[in-house]
Amino acid sequence: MTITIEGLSHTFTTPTGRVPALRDVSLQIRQAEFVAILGPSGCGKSTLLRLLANLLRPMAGHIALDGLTPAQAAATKRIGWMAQHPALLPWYTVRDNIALAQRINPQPQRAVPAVDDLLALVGLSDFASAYPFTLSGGMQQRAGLARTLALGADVWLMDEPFAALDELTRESLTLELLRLWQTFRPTVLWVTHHIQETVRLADRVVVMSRRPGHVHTEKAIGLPRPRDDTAPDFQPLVRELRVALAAQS
Amino acid sequence: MTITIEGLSHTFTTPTGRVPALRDVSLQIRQAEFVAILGPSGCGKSTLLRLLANLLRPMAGHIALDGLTPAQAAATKRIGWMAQHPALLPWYTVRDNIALAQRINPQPQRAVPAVDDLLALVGLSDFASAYPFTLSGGMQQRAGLARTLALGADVWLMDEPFAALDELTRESLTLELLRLWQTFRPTVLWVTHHIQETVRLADRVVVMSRRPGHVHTEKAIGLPRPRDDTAPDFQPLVRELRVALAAQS
Amino acid sequence: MSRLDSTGCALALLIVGATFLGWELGVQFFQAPVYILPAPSRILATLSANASVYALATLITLGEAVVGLLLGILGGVILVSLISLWPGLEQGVMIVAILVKSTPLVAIAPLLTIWLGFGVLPKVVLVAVLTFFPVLVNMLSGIQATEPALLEVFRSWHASQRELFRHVRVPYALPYVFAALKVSGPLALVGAVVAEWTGASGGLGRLMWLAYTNLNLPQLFAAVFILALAGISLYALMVYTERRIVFWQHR
Amino acid sequence: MSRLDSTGCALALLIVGATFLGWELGVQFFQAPVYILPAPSRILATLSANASVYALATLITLGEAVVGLLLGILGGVILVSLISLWPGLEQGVMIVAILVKSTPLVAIAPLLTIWLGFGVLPKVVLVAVLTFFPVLVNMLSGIQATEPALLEVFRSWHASQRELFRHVRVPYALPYVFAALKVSGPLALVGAVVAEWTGASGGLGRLMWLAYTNLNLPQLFAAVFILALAGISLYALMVYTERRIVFWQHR
Amino acid sequence: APSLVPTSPAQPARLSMTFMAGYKPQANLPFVGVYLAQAKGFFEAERLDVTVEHSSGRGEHMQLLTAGKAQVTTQDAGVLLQRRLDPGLPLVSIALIGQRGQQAFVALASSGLKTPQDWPGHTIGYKGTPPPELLALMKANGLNPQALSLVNVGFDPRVLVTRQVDVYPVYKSNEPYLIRQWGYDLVQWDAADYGVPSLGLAYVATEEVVRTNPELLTRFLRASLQGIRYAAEHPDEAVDAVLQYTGPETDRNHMRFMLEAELADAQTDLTRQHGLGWQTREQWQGLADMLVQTGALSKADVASAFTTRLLELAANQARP
Ligand SMILES: Nc1ncnc2c1ncn2[C@@H]1O[C@H](COP(=O)(O)OP(=O)(O)OP(=O)(O)O)[C@@H](O)[C@H]1O
Ligand SMILES: Nc1ncnc2c1ncn2[C@@H]1O[C@H](COP(=O)(O)OP(=O)(O)OP(=O)(O)O)[C@@H](O)[C@H]1O
Ligand SMILES: [Mg+2]
Ligand SMILES: [Mg+2]
Repeated sequence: MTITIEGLSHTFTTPTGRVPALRDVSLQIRQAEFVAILGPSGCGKSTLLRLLANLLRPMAGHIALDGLTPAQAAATKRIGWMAQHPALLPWYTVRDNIALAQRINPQPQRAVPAVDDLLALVGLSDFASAYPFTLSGGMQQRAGLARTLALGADVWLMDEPFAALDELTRESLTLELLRLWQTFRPTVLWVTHHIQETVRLADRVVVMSRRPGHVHTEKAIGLPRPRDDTAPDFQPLVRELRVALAAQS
Repeated sequence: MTITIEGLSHTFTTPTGRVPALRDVSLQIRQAEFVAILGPSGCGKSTLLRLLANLLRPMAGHIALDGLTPAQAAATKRIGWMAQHPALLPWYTVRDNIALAQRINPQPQRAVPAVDDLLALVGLSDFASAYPFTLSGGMQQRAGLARTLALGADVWLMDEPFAALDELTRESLTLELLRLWQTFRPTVLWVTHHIQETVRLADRVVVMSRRPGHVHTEKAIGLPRPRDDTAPDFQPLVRELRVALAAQS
Repeated sequence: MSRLDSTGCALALLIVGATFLGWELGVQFFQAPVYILPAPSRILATLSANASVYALATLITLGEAVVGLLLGILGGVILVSLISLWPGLEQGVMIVAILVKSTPLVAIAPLLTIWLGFGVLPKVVLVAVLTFFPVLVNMLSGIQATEPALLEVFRSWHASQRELFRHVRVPYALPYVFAALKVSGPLALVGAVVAEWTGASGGLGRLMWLAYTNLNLPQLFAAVFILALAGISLYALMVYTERRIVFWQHR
Repeated sequence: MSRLDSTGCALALLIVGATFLGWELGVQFFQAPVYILPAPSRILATLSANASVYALATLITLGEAVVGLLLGILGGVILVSLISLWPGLEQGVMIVAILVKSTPLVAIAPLLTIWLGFGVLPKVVLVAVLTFFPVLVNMLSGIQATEPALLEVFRSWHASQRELFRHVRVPYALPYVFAALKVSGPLALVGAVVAEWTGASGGLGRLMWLAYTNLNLPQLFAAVFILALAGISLYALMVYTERRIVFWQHR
Repeated sequence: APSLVPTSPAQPARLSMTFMAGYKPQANLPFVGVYLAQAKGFFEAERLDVTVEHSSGRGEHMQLLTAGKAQVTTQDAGVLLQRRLDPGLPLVSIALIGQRGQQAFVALASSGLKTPQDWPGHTIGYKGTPPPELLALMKANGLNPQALSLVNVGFDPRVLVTRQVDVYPVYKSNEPYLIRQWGYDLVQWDAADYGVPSLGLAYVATEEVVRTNPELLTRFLRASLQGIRYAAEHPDEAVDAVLQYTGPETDRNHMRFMLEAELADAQTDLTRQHGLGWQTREQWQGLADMLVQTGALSKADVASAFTTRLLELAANQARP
């Protein structure tokens, strides 16, 4: 799916006042493009994903997913959103949580990853029949990741999916995800705080400004895949992004 | 406070079976030492902190905090624990959440950081009277951090306190925290997945093995403070720890 | 969901209208005699013909119901506080509470009259006895359902049971308490009516009792309509208050 | 908290024992005549002397109460399902429910007798009418309290209201439903007794009516004791079932 | 509670008491007597302050009487005998207002039932327990209770007109009015007509008050009997007094019907001879024997169940 965002703004009204979260955000994302989003805490990254996933209604501006509004796109059941906090259903086991995603999002036309394969992918095969509240923080996050991947969606809206994971799990999952991405070719929006990760994964990195968030820098990552942290062009890109981000603080 | 952990083991009994989380963990932590803990997801880091904070009772082994059991130590109100998920009270504002920690943990003998200073420190001055559910993930985590710091405790048990923060917020908070640490001289146990951060902060890094977790490597970080990522000894230490961690995967 | 939106209101009117229309037509169609089931139109006519009598009676009953309800709530909250501060008390308190709850009002009413006289006091106490139980049970359930993550924070602070109760358990249980109040509100009215049923000198219960023993069903149902209206008002008040107090839930 | 631990049990025995002892001594001390307040010892003696009579009556009443309760629960759950699937219905349904709830049983009982005869059916229906309301209100509150984070996941999946109801709202509301059942359990017994009070050919309610009109208070209170015991058993059953079903809450 | 307030020697002390009517406010004759004594100042003339309360009729008036919360109440004579025996309430009838029983049995005229002989094969309703009068009536007519189907229907004459039962026990002064009002004709059987002894409502006090405070009861009886006599002469005014207690929304004609029915049963040769409320050993013994025969009572002991001493005092002493 291609995603077009134009002049998008959003302001929250809270019991204590109005909080502008996004201001005039415009982005063009190609079909099967992997876009990473960096930005200071509280700048509106999660809000942006929520708007795309039809969980919030934009207050100004325009969103089109393959020409559809978020509401229409949501109805096609081809949008996969992963929340920042893994919101697993405590009354279902890990396997059932993942299987439920597929049951509610049946994709008769397409192949979707099998539940057991996903459990293996996120390293939770041994915990398939465990209940979420017996998992560690990182394990819960991986279960949430597996649940989102199980949808076999055309758009992946991932909100800090690796935040609670150690470097090594993170790296191995990165590889697995890239494999899945190359198989299913979804369009990916990947919110993260890990600059290195963006360079490892993304076709393009969007750096957002402080709240109210808007697009500050876009940087295409031209490196060939598979990428290597030790490649000569890698660290300069990381440094460049860090500088761009630092301009926000 | 000095912390002595000897032969500590813990196994959870869940609806679906027994999960050994820690096996035979022994650690000696000096008064005012800053110890970082690294380890793969699900290896028992949070469980270790919970045992120290008297939230779980050890099934084998022995814990002493200045010679006290965790229960006795908890009664002295000198233990500060920060959970992996920020568990803020939704019915209180950010300021009230932080102030409540001080009210329930009055420290008549000692100076504790002022609530407004803490709000400024974590960058939430503008959100002092906001309710937790209107905060972004990272903002919630910072509020939780401020609440723990507000205790003015002698032991800081920090469970991935920066996981939801961007690199720059992380770095500036690192500096602030070190300042606080040098003022109040608490003993710190700092669970993180960020290897660089451990080298930036800790006197010693403990690398734990996979579940059931036990101490795999301990590495003293001899670098003088303030530390600099670009110092010649910095990256070799990071690499060394990464290798130690990789041995667990 | 409870928002007073316009479609909700329209639908509510529709449903209530349909209920009354069905009732009216049913009565006409089956030619139900008035001493078996009076038509709503007849009931409303009776109501308006005796408006001042009903107004006075309603005031008396409402007063008893509200005071009794407040007492009942207080009783329930005190019992839950006790249980929360000394959890060992739970089983004993619940057993005695169910014993009290199981005693039919007619069996205690004379005792209350002997102790408290013929005035409104025994009625108020009966209402309290009737309404404390939902508050007790629901608030206890809420208290016991408290999010473990919040409890952990307080335990790590070595907070007292009192602090835990005040800052965590009570706020967490509030939605449960409001559910109880929504049950107890209409219950309090019924309780006041039943209490007046036995020899009160005023109030809707007395009116209903007189009407029933004379099989004057329009008069009986006129009082029922008032009770229902009062019950709905009490319910709406609870819903409104909940929305303001438990603001963190209705984001 | 509800664990059946030994200190809890001991304390429970202590509290219940103290209640009965206070009662017994109070009766002795004030020389309360038996037709005003009988001593527990006297009540227990009556109970054991007429054990078989009470056993039979209890069976009848318990049967009506349990069947009525099940019907009431079903009714409450169906109404909540309707409201959950078509939220616009909420206000209308609640208004009609409160109208039904506000109608005193004595006013409906004869109608039910006329429609359903003298048997157990009208009693069962009365119990259902009495018990559906707490289930309706509590379950609705639970449904409306559902954790927003879980709702968001389902909305992002574009799940239907039915799926949302089944996989999220109902499990989330279960603790609320159990709170309602703990209220409705004893209520069902009281309802069955009230239904039998006039015009039944058996059951505890009839026994109690006969006892009361004969001012035979030991017999009346003997039935109250049975009711309380049955109520406590129902309550304990609910607590036990809740612990098994809502396992994720009692970690 | 009764209290003695000392006043000047010329005037007797003011007394106060509570009268608890044994049922809701309506035109039962013993109630009417009190209502009128209150309204017409007969109590005031006796220097008696009377608080009027009403019972739901479930029996709490007897409990409250024995607890001293009321000094006089009203009770059906048969029930009084039963309660004296079990659970042993110390009740004494101080004046028997209803000289005939209140109960009768009715069927719809359209049912074709003419005499109790026609009952077999039909359903007989009763309120709670089959009344002794019913059993006595059946016995008097040679009917076997086993051959009839008896159902407990509670208070609800509607079951008769909806034909759920064929015969239904009523209070003569009450339900027949309602049923006729709905447009049905009735056949009525009064147990007394078949030689079944029965008595109606009495003013009742406890043995203790009878013993310790005859002055109070005498004044009460004098005033309320005067109220009854006044009601007989001014029925319209009596109904007005009743409506003061029931509220104006009550059916006036219904109360009038009740009043007249009860007045009819209050006046007999006996009362014309000895005065209203008079009672004899024979009356009570006859009732007790009937109750024993029907199993409603285990033994008959009527000697202390009633007293005429207060009636005599009331008749003999001049009004102060
Ligand atoms: N439900 C809400 N109600 C009110 N304000 C909100 C809500 N959600 C977010 N906000 C506000 O909007 C702003 C952006 O929040 P958002 O969650 O999008 O940030 P973010 O970029 O995801 O931050 P983080 O990296 O910390 O997760 C914040 O200031 C936050 O306080
Ligand atoms: N309450 C619990 N009940 C049952 N099992 C538990 C519970 N808490 C933790 N565990 C298990 O104990 C093990 C260690 O969990 P812990 O939370 O300590 O891991 P962790 O090192 O903090 O991981 P992460 O980095 O993912 O947070 C895990 O396998 C987890 O499934
Ligand atoms: Mg976010
Ligand atoms: Mg952890």
